[in-house]
Amino acid sequence: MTLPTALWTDIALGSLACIILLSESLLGPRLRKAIVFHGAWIGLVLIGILTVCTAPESEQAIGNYLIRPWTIPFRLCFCIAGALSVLLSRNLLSGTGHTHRRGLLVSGGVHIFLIICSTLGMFVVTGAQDLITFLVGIELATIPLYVQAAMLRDDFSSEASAKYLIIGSLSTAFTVFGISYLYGAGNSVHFDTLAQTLTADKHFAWVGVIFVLAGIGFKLSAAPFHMWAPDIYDGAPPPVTAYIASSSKAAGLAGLILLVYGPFQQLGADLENIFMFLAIISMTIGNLGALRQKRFNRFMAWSSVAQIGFVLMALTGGDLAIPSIAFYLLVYIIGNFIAFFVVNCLASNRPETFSNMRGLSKQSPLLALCLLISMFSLAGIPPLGGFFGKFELFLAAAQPGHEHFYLILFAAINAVVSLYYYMIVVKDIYITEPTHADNSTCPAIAILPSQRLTLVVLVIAIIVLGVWPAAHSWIFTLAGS
Amino acid sequence: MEATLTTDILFYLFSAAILGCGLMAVTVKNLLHSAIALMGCLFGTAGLFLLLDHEFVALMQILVYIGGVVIFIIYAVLLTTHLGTRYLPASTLKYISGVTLAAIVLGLVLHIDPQATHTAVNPDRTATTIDAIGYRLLDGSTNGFLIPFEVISVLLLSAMIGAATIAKHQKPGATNDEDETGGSAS
Amino acid sequence: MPFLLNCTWILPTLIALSLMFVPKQKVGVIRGMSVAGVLGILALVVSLIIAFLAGDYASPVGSAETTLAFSYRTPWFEAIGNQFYTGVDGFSLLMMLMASIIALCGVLVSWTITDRCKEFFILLFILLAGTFGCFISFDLLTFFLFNEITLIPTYLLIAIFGSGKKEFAAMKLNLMLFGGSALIILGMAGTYSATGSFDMIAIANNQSETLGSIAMWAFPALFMGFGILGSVFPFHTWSPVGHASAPTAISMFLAGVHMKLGGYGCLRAAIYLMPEGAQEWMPLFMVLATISVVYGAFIAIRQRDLKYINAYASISHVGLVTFGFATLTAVGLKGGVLQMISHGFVTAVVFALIGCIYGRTHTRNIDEMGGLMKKIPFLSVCFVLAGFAVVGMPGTSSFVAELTIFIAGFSGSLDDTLRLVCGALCISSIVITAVYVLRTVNSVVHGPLVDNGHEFTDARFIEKVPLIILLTCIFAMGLFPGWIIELAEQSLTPVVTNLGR
Amino acid sequence: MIESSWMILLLPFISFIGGILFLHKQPKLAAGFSILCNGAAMVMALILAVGFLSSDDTGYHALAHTWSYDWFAITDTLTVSIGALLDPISIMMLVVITVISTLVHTYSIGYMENDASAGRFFPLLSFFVFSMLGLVIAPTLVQMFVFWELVGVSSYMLIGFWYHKPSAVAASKKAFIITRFADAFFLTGIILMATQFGSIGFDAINQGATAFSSMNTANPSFSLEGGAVQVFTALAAQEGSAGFLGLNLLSWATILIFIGGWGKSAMFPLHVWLPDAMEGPTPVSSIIHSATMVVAGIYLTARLFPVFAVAEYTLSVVEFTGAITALFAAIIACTQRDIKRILAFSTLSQLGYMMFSLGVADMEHTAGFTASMFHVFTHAFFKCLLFLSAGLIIHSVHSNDIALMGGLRKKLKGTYFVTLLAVCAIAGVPFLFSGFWSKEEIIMAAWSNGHQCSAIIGLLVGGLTAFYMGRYFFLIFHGEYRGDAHHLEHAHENKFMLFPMVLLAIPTIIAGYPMLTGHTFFNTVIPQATLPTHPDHSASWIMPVAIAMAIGGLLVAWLKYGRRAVSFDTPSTNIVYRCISNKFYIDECYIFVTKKIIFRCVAAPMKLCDDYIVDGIIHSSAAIMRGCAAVIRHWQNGQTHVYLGLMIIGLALLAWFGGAL
Repeated sequence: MTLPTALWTDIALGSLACIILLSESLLGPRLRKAIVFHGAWIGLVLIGILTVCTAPESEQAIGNYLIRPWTIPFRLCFCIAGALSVLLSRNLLSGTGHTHRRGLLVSGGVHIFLIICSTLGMFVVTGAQDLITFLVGIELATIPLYVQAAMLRDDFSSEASAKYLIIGSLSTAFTVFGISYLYGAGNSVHFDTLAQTLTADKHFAWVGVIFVLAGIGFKLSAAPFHMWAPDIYDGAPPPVTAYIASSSKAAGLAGLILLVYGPFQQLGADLENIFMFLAIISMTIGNLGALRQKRFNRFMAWSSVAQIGFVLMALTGGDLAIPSIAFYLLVYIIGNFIAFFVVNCLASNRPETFSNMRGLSKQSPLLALCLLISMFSLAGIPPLGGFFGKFELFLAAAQPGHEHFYLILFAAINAVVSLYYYMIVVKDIYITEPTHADNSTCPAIAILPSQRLTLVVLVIAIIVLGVWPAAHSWIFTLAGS
Repeated sequence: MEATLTTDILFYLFSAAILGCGLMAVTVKNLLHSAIALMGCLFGTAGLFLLLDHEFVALMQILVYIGGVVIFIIYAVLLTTHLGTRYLPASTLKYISGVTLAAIVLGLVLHIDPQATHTAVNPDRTATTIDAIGYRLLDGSTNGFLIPFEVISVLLLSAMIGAATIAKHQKPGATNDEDETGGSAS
Repeated sequence: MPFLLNCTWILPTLIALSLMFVPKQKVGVIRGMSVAGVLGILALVVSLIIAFLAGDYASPVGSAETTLAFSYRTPWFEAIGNQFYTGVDGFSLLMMLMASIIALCGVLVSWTITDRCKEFFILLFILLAGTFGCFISFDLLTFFLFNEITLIPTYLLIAIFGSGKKEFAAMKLNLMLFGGSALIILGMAGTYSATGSFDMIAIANNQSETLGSIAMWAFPALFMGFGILGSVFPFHTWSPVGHASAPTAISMFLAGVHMKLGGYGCLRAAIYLMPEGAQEWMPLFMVLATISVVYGAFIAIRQRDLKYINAYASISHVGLVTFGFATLTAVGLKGGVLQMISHGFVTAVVFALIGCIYGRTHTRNIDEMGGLMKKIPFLSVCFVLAGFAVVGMPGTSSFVAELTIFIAGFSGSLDDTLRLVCGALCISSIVITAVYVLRTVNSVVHGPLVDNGHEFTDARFIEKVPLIILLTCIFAMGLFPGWIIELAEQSLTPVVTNLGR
Repeated sequence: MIESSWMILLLPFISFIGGILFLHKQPKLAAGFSILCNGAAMVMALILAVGFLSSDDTGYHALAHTWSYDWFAITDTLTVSIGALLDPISIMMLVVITVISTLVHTYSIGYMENDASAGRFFPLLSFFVFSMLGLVIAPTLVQMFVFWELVGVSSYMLIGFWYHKPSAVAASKKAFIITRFADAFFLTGIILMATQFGSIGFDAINQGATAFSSMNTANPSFSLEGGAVQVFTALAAQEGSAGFLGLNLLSWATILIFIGGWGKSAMFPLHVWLPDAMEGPTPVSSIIHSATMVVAGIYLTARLFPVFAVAEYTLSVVEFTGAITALFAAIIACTQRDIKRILAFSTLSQLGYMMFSLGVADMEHTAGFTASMFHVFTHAFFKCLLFLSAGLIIHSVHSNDIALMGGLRKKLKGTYFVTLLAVCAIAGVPFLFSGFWSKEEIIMAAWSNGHQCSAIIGLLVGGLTAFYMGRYFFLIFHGEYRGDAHHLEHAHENKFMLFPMVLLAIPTIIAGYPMLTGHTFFNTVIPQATLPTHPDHSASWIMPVAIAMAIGGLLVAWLKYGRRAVSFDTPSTNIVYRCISNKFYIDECYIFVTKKIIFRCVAAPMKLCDDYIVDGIIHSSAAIMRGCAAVIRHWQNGQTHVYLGLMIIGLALLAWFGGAL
C-alpha cells in the first residue's frame, strides 16, 4: 500500500510528537531545552510548509482516511497556530528567566508535546471519513487541552481546567449521543453512506444532527455553548488560551464543514436556519459580552464568540463558504496571536487588564502598534487581512440561492458594534493617559527577542494578506471547487 | 434475542433499575452512595446491551465503566479527605432547574419523532462479535477503523502523560525545577 | 499616466511611511516633508487635469468606458471578482483638485501643531491616501476599501489632537460612519449576488432583472450608507460633534472633503449603478435631504459654538447636494456636484478662520466675542467674505451651485408636488442661512470689542496663505465656473444616460 | 457710446477694488479716486442718454444689447450670461444713479471728514453704485438677481458701516435678512420663469407676453424669435389652466418675482428694515432712498411690466401693495420725531405711489407706467436732496431728534433754502416743482384707468405728505431752537456738503418739465404704447383737488407747528397716536414672530429634537446595548451548572430553529 503524499504531514506530525516526548525524557537538560522548544516550532513550521507542498489537487484516500484539498488551508492553520503557541510559551518555559507574572508551566516539554498531539487530532478530524474517526479526532484535539489548561500552578489554572473538562465532557456526551442517533438513522458511520441516507424527512436523524452540532458548538464557543470561554481564557496559561482561541476553533470549523458538506448535505436548507440562529446569537452575545470588559483575556473570549458568529453566517451561504472561512481563519489566527503575543509580553509583570495597557504607546511603541494592527484586523479594517476575510464571509451569505440579506445587515451592524470595543483597546493604548496608580505599578516591559521577531513577522503577514492576493487565490484554488 | 415475554419483563426490569439508580445517583447526599448508585445504573445498561445480543458491548460496559471508572471514583472519594462525608448543598431551585432541563432533553428527543423506534434501522448484528470488531479495528480499508484505532493510542498516551504531569506537580510546595518534569514523562 | 494617477494615493502613503522614520524632534523636517508632499499631490492633480483636458476624454461620449481616462485594471482579489481598477473622469478630477487644495491649506494651518506632530502628519497622509484612492477607484470593493481606510485616521486624529469631548466625538463619528459602511456592505453584497462582480462600469451597464429587483433594496442601502457619510438626516449627528472636536485642519478636511466622499459615493456607487432603484426611492431621499437642509439651518440658528454653527450649516448645505441628486435630473446632478466642490472650499475656509480666531480669543462661543474687526481686520474681513460665501452670494461658488440645484427642483413638469414642496423649502433655507450667518458675523466681528481684545494680533503670514488660497478658489469658481461645469456635465453624461434607460 | 456702456459699470467697480485694496488707509485719495471714477461714469451716462434721446428710433426696438458674456450654462438651452440691456428706463436709471452717486460722493467728503474709516467708506459706496448699475442694465432675470443680491450685500456693509454701534449692526442685519426673505420668493419666481417659460431674458419674456396679450386680436405686431417663442408657447399653454390655489403658473411666477421687489422696495409689511436703515451714515441713506436699492423693486416691476400685465391678479397685487404702503407710511410719518425716520417713511409713501401707479396701468392704458417711471426720476433728486440736507443738519446739531431742533433757518441759510425747494417738491406744490407733475400724473392715470380707490388714496396721501413735510420743515427751521446751544454755535455749512445740495436743487425744480413736452420717453418698454393723447375730461377735477390737498396740508402744518412754539415734553397719551407713533407695532410683531415663534417655537424644538430624539435614539441604542451587556455579564457568573443548563436550553433552541420542533 503506497501512502498518499498528503498523508506525510500526518505521519510527520505524529513523529514530531514522539521526538519531542523522547527528547524530553531522554536528553540532558541543556540539549533538551533547545530541541524541545526550537525543534517543536521549527518542526511545526516545516510541517506547515510540507502541508502546502503536498497539497493534493483532488481527494486522496488511504483506507478510511481522506485528504481533501479544501482541508489543506485548515491544516496549515493548525500548524501555524501550533507553532505560534509554542513560541508564545517561551516566557513560561524555564531557562529564559522568570518573565511571566503567573510563573512557569508545570512542564514545558509535556505542554509542547500536548500541543502537537492536539494538532494531530485536528489533522485527523480533517481527514475523517466516518463518524468514529471524527469523534476520535475531536477528542484527541480536545483532551490534551484539558490538561494543558491546568499547566500553571495557580488556582485559576486548575479551575479553568476543571471547568473546561466538565463542560467539554458534556459536549462530548452531546456529540456521542448525536452520533449514535445518526448511526441509527443512517445505519452506517461512513460519511458517504450517511450522505445518501440522511434526508430531511428523516426526523430521527435530526436528534443526531442537533446534538452533534451542539457538541461542535462547544468547540467553536458559539453561543449559547460559549459560556465556558471567558472563564477558561482567563484562567488557562496564555499559550493554551491562544491555542484554544485559534486552532481549536479552526478544527471545530473544519469538522463542521466536513459534516455539513458531507453527511448532512441533504439537510442543507434546514441547516441554514440553524446556522443563521447560531450566527445571530453568537455575534450578538459575543459583542455584548465584550462591551465594557476590563480583562483582556475575557475580552478576547467574547470577541472570539462574536467572530465565530460571523463565520457561521458564511455557512448559511453557498460555494464561497469554505474558501472564505479558510481565509478568514488564517487571518483571524494571525490577528489573534498578535494580540496574545502583545498581552503576553505585557503580562510579564502586570495583570492583563485594560487599565494596565494605558500609555502602552509611550512605553513600547512596537507593542502598541502591533496591538493596534491586530485589533483593526480583527475588526476588519483595510488594508489588513481582516478586511477581506470578514468581507468574504458577508459575500458568502449573499450567494445566489442563499441570499440572507437581513442576516448580512444584522451582521454588518454587529461588526460596527465590535469595532467599538476594538477601538476601546486602541483608545486605551494610544489616547487615554495612564493615571498615576496605573503607572507606578508598571515597570518596563520585557520582550524576548524571539517574540519580538515573531510579532514583526506576524504583523507583516497580516498586512501582506490584506494587500497581496497570492495566499487568497491559493486558498480559493484549493477550496473553491 | 427474539422478543418474548421474558425479554419484555427483563427490559422493563433493567429500565427500572437504570432510572431508579440514576435518580438516586443525582439525589442522594452522600457521594459514596451516589457512586454506588451509578454503578447500578451502569449494570442496568449492560443488561440492556445483553438483551440486544451485544455481548461484547455489555462486557465492555462492565469492564470499563464499572470495573474502571466507578471504582476510580469510589477510590477518589474515599481517598480524598472530607469528600466522603461532606454533603453538597442542593437548593430547591437547582432541583427545579435540573428537572426542567432533563424534561427539555427528553421532550426534545421524544418530540422530534414520536415514532422514533420505527424509523430506526435495525443494525447488523453479525458485525458485533468480538472477532469481527477486532478485525474491523485493524482493517486499513475503507470499511475498517485502523486509523481511529491508532489515534486512540496517541489519545491515551497524551492523556496519561498529561494527567501524570499535572498530578505530580500539583503538590503544594513543588519546586520549579524543570528536570523533574522529564522524569515523570519517562 | 495611469501610474501618475495611482501616485495620488501612493505618494501620500510613501510620505506617511517615510515620516515614520523621521525623529519626532525634527519638527521642521516633518513640516517641510508634509508641505512638499501636499504640493506634490497638487502638482500631480493639476498635471492630470491638464492631460485630461488635452486628451480625447474631454468630449462627451455616451458610454462610460470611453470617458474613463488613464484607466488601469489588474486582477486583485479576483477569486471574489475584485479588481484593482482605477481611472478618472471629470467629476473625480474636480474632487481631487478640491481635495488637494484643501489638503495643502490643511497642512498650512496645522503649522502650530508641535505636540505629536509626527503622528499628526502620518495620520493626515493616510487619510489623504484613502481619500484619493476613493476618488480614483472604479471597482466597488476597492472604492469601499479606500473609504474604510479614511475612517481610522479620522478617529485617531480627532481623539488624539482634538479638543473638548474629543474621545466621545471621535468614537461617535467613527461608529456612525462604520454604521454607514454596514449598509454599504449590504448593498455591495446585493450587487455582488446579482452580478458576481464589483466592476462599477460593468454593474452600471448590467440591465439584468436580478439586479433590477435587488436594486429595490440595495439602492437605499448603498445610498443611505454613503448618505451617512454625507450627513443626511437623521444620521447627521456625528458631524456636529465630530467637526467641533476635531483640530482645525481635520475639521477642514472632514467637512470639506471627507463628507463629500458620501455624496461622491451616492452618485457613483448608488445612482449610477442602480438607476431603477434610484427612481423608486428618490422621493424618500428627497424628503430626507430637504429635512437636512431646513433642519440643519434652523438648528444652526440656535447654536452658540462657532464650530457647531458651521457644522450644522454644513449639514444644511450638504443636504442640498443630496437634494440635487434626488431630483435625478441632469441639472440636479450637476448642481449637486458643483455644490460638493463649492461647499468643500467654503466650509474649509470657515473652519480655518474659526481655528485662527480661536487661537486668539480662546473661546468659540459667539456670545463671548465681538468687535474683532477693529483688532484683527484681515481675519474679520475674511470671515465676512466667508460668511457671504455661506449665504450663497453671487460671485461666490455657492451661488452657482445653489442656483443650479434650485433650478433642478423646478425643472420639467410641475406635476410632482413633492418635488415642488421640497424645492421651495430648500429655497427658503437661504433665508435661514442668512439669519444664522449674519447673527454669527455680527456677534463675532462687529459690535463693541471684547474686554481682552486689545492684545489680539492679526493673522501671520502662514495663516494668511491658506485663507487667501481658499477664498480665491471660492471667488474664482464663482466668477468663472465654466470649465468646472463643463467637466462635471460631461462626466455625468453616463449617469444621466443610465437614469433614462 | 452705446458700445462702451460696460465702462459705466466698470468705473465704480474699479473705484471699489482700487480703493479697498490700495487706498483704504488714505481717505482723501480714496475720496478723490471715487469721485473721479463716478464722475467719469456720470459723464458717460449723460452722453449715452443724450445720444439715445437724439436718435429717432426710441420705440421698442431701441432695446440695445451692447455686450454679453456667457457666465455659465445651466442646461443646453438656459445659459446665464452677464450683459447690458439699454433702453429708455435703464438709461434713465443710469443717469439718475451716476448723477446722484457723484453728488453723494462729493457730499461725503464733508460728511466723513472726521471719520477715521472714511477710506473704507468711499470704496464701499462705489460698490453700492456698481451693484445698482449692474442691476439696472441687467438683460436677464438672473443678472438682475445677482446684482440685486450685491445691492443687498453692499447695503449691509454700508448700513452697518459703524460696526461698533450695536444698533447699526442690528439694522444692517435686519435689512439684509428681510430683503433676503423676499429674495427667496424672487429666486423661486425666477426659477419658475426659467424652467417653465424657458427664458430668463427680459426681452424674450416681454415679447412673449406681448404677443400673448395681442393673441386675442390675432395680430401680433412683430415677429417672435428665440426665447420669445418658447415663452409665448408656454404662456398660451398656461391660459385657462386652474393652477395651484386658483392662480395659474404665470401668476404664481410673477407674484413671486414681485415679492422680491416688495422686499427690496420696502412695501408694507416688509418695510420694517427701511426706517432702521437710517443707522447708516446719512450719505448712504440718501443714496439708498433716492436712486438705489429701494427703487430696485419698482424697476423690476417696470421691467417685467408686460408679463405682469398678462398675468391675472399680479398687477392688482402690485396696486394694492403700493396703495396700502403709501397711506400707511404717510400716516406714520406724521408722528415721527427722528429726522431721518420721517424722511424714511416719506420714501416709503412715495414708493407706494410708484408701485400702485404701475399697478393701475395695463397693456392698453400705459399712463400709470409712464407716471411711475417719471416719479422715480423726479423723486430721486428731491429725496436725495432732503437726505443730504438732513445729514447736514444732523452734522450741525449732533442730534436726530426734531424735538431738539428749531429755528435753524438763521444758522443754516443755504440748507434752509434748498430744503424748502425739496419740501415743496415732495409736497406737490403746484407747477414749479417736479414732484407735482409726477404725482399728478399718477393720480390721473389711476382715475382714468378706473382705479378710483387708488386715486383717492393717492389724493389723501398727497395731503398727508404735505402735512408731514410741512411739520418736518417748520419744526426744524422755524420757531425757537430747543436743543443744546453748544452745538448750535459750531454749526456751519461745509462747502463740500452744500455744493451737491445746491446742484440737486436744479433737477428738483426742472425734472418735471420733460413731461410737459409729452415725450414718450418712459413708455417704450411697452411696444404699442398709447399715451392718452386727449385729456381725460372725467379726471379734470383731479388737479385742483390735488393742489388743494397739498396747500391744505402745508397750511395745517404751518398752523400747528410753524406759527407757535411746540412742546414735546408730554408725550401724547392718545391711544391712536401712540399706536401710529409706534409704527403700528409692526416691528414688535416681527420680533414676536421671529424671536418667539421662529426661534423659540421652531428652531428651539428642532434643536431639542436633534439633541434628545435624533441623537437620543442613537445614544439610547448604546445605552440599551450596555444594559444587555450587563445582563450577559450577570449570567456569566462562573457557575458551571448554569453554563451547562444554558447549553441544554441552547440545544432546544437549535432544534427549534432547525425546524425540527
